[in-house]
Amino acid sequence: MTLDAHWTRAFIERTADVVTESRAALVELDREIGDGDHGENLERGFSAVRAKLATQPDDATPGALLKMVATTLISTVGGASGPLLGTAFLKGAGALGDASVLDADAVVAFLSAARDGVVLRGKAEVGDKTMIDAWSPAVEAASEAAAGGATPATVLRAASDAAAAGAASTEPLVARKGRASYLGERAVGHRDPGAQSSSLIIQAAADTAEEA
Amino acid sequence: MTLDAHWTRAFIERTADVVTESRAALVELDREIGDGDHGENLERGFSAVRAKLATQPDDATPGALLKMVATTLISTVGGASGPLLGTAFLKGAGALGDASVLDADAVVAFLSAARDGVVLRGKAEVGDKTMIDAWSPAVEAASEAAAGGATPATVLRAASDAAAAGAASTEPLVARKGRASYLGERAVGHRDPGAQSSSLIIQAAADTAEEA
Amino acid sequence: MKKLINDPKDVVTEAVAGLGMAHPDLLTVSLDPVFVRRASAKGQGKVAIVSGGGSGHEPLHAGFVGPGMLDAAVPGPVFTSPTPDPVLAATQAVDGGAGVLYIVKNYTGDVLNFETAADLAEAEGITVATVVVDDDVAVKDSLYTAGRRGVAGTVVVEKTAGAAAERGDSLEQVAEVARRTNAATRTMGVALTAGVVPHAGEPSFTLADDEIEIGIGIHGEPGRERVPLEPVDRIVDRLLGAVLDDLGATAGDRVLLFVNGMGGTPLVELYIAFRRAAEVLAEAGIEVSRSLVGDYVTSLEMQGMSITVTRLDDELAELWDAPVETAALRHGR
Amino acid sequence: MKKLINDPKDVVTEAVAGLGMAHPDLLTVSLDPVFVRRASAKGQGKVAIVSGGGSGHEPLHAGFVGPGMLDAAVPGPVFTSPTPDPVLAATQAVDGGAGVLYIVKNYTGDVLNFETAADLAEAEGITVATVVVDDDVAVKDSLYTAGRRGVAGTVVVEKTAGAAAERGDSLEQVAEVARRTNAATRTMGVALTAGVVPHAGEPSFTLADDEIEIGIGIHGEPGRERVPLEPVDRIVDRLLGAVLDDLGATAGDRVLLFVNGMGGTPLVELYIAFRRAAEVLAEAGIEVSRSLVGDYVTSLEMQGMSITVTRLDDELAELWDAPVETAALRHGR
Ligand SMILES: Nc1ncnc2c1ncn2[C@@H]1O[C@H](COP(=O)(O)OP(=O)(O)O)[C@@H](O)[C@H]1O
Ligand SMILES: Nc1ncnc2c1ncn2[C@@H]1O[C@H](COP(=O)(O)OP(=O)(O)O)[C@@H](O)[C@H]1O
Ligand SMILES: [Mg+2]
Ligand SMILES: [Mg+2]
Ligand SMILES: [Mg+2]
Ligand SMILES: [Mg+2]
Repeated sequence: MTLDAHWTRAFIERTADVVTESRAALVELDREIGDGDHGENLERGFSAVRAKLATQPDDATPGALLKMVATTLISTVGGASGPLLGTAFLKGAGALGDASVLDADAVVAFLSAARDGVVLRGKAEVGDKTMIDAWSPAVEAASEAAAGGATPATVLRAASDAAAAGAASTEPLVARKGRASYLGERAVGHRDPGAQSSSLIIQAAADTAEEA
Repeated sequence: MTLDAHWTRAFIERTADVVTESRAALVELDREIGDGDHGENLERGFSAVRAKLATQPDDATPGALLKMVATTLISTVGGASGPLLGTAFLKGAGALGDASVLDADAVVAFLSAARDGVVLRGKAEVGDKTMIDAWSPAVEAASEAAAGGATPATVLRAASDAAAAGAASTEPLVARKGRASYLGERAVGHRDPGAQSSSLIIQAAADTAEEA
Repeated sequence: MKKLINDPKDVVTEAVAGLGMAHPDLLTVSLDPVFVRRASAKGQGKVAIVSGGGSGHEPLHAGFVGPGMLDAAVPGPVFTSPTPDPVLAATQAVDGGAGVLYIVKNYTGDVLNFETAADLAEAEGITVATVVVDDDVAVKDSLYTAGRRGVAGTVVVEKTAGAAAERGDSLEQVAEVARRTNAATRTMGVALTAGVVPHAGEPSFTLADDEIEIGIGIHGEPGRERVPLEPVDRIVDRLLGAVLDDLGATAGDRVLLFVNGMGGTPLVELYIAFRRAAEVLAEAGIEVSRSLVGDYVTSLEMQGMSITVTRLDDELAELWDAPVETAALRHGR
Repeated sequence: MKKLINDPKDVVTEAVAGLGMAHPDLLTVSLDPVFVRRASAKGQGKVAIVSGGGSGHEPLHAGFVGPGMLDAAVPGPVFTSPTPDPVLAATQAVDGGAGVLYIVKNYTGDVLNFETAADLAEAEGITVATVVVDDDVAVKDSLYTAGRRGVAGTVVVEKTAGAAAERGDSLEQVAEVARRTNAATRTMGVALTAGVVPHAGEPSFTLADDEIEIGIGIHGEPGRERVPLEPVDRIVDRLLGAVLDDLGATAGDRVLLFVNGMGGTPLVELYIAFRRAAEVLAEAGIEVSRSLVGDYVTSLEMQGMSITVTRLDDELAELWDAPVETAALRHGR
């Protein structure tokens, strides 16, 4: 599929579906090392996003649609993940400008700006056991794939695989940011819920891009 | 044993021992149809009685010793059973006057005055599922035995057996006085804790009288 | 049993000692015998009000000692009425020559022990009047029970009687205010879980995971029925329905609506219940002109609540509004 | 899960609606977006104070809205920071032209959302200052955590800052009082059981029957260690020891001692704990000159408590004593 506004809408809808399906699993991850609301928070946010999507003008660009996601998440999610994911989408959308179709470089620019936005707000580094552990490897894998001349869909798949591995890599870690940082050694053995949800979002982007 | 001051002291001590041994069982009975404190209440009272017994003058009469039990129970037990049992001992002691030895009629007078004291304060009738269901049959059995010429010890044994049967007879009843009255049908199948403890007290009197 | 206590035997004395340390400006405590009185000098010529009963219902009664409410409170052992001795000692400590009113919740033990204390006080030349509170509509008031129990409505009675005493009413007048408040007050409660009496170490009763007890008493005495857990709006409808029925409340009445927590239920739930109760009253044309929400008459860590409605006339409303300054209830300026 | 609620999704709005119905004289509530403000007209020229955070900690924060304390509170979903929108709406509703102080507990979500709200408010021409409360000594303040959490000490900060605003301090001065109070305040908590988040339906964590969590956070975040249940005197010694160490309190200091219930612990236990804490302070030559005991910063129905100590100077003591009239805290005449 061409990564145009049509793809953007499909990506947003699939993300909303995935978040709904994963609500309980994300709550459970957050219950183990946080406060048990992450799935609930994201579902609240993406339900609002789904509702707003229907009211977007037909000629909305990918950047405009993703900016709507950003502002909606910021106004509806709350918690730590609301401003962080919201900023990710806001900065990512900004990197797309008015483009009506995303090429491989645009995909990299989106992911990279999104990651930088999270770092700007949350000050976390790779290895702090946060959503950065999904976003950062995704950016690197995407850059590498794009540099190798991959299609936009392949770039997203590379990013998605790396994000999934990154989410898994949080399991053995001690957290140094967010609520899980209070657990010390006790966070070891549990996956970070924000890294997991970020990986699911990037995976939704890749899955949608591969559709006919 | 002659029912003199020596017997009275032994009876009081044995009662205190029995109450301590039965504390948990009485708490459990009261937990089922009351508020779970009856064993605790009586133990607090009879510990105080035990302590005071040691300080009674050597020449204290049975009546004086039992009056000490009465006032100590009134000042230390609390709850419903404190004033009720306290009044039982107070009126029972009053019926003994200055007697230094209790004959069969005195035993009947003690039990009868005690029972009347409980009725005076608590207004319960036989069948209301209260301690009256132990005291009343005890008084009747004692009167009958005394009328038949039994020894004081035999009179007490008759009273004790009747009190035990009376306590058991509360099991199928619905309560009409005290906390258990709030249970309605749900009190059925449970023994009244106050009837049980009154039966234990009368039994302690009989057991002591039968000792060498 | 998980509790923040030391030896179960010391629960009451240690808590009363802590109460005295926390509120030295308001309260003076006696530990032997156990009672709590106002820190201020006793009001010569003012009627004194003494209440008390088993512990485990905090802040009742000691949390209501202070200007505008009680003069003394006598906490017994957990769930056990105090004996007459500390009641008498408290009575002597606060009598200012104008007589003493006992406010007693209707339980056999409380009634009998306060009765004896009153006899002893009268023997010492102190005039005592007693008002028995019996606001719990869960219990049918009949020959076949010990009568209705005194529960959360006790706070309302202690408040209006306290205000009447403070404004200089005579013993007979203060008792009359207390009786009138009691007559205008009805309560019904619900339990989701049981409290654990420290010396018993086990829950006072057992409810299945999806079961609640409608009409619970504040010592865990059972109520009218056990029903499956349902939305709080339905529970409020049951409790308030019984309360309004029994009170005979009708459109145009002005009431105090009091949602009381049993100790283990979070405040957020009490406000959800209050919302529904206020809606039901509004629909019935009954005006909620005063309100109270919080844990005032508890049953250890029991989860649950009760709903109390007091029908107000101008005088009762004024007495409710009068200034009060106690550890657990403060208002008015 | 046994709770007095309807749909878990409606917990916050229904509770806020109930709060508004129970205290119409004190509070006005907005349900969309959700925030609570004083019923009285906004003070022109008075610094306004806004606080907020996830729900489930009642009476914090909405219970502290009223004369002498907060101008508005913004309750988020249970245990989840509110988004910037309701914070902005509350800010606009209470700004009286002298600027607005945000009092924010130190959690990533709260800090970020209030930060965004402040940006939006500044863009509308409203001057905002923010003070972050981080009194929880259970968390080592280091590069390797999100920093110390804001817990029960928040009440103290809201009270003194509220009094400073009421006496007419400038925004910078009110913020300075808040910062100074926070710097003088330390807290540590303990949990015996976990609360249950309504939409999660299961306890936030699990403790064995004989286990307690020392250093618990108010969302059930774990603390320093799990130890076997012990007498409350030992628990108080642990909590207070850590608090005094970190505060560097020494003989001759005057303090506010605040024993806070987590929601499911009966008041009687809090007073037992207060007693021990007061004794320990007395032995150390530290004067308990003010005190507070009760459920003020809770964690749903969690059983447990926290101990807070604030070192008082004359000004902080005076600000603590200043009149306050809110749903959950009232004093002064
Ligand atoms: N400083 C941070 N930087 C990046 N991500 C963070 C930071 N703090 C928290 N997070 C992410 O937020 C997730 C938690 O989100 P959520 O549960 O919705 O919010 P809250 O922690 O406020 O309850 C964590 O799993 C983590 O991935
Ligand atoms: N009106 C009454 N007359 C006689 N006995 C009564 C009456 N009310 C209660 N009792 C007795 O008191 C017992 C309960 O005593 P206890 O548990 O110590 O006091 P409380 O009910 O105050 O907790 C009951 O089992 C019953 O035998
Ligand atoms: Mg979370
Ligand atoms: Mg009992
Ligand atoms: Mg009792
Ligand atoms: Mg959260």
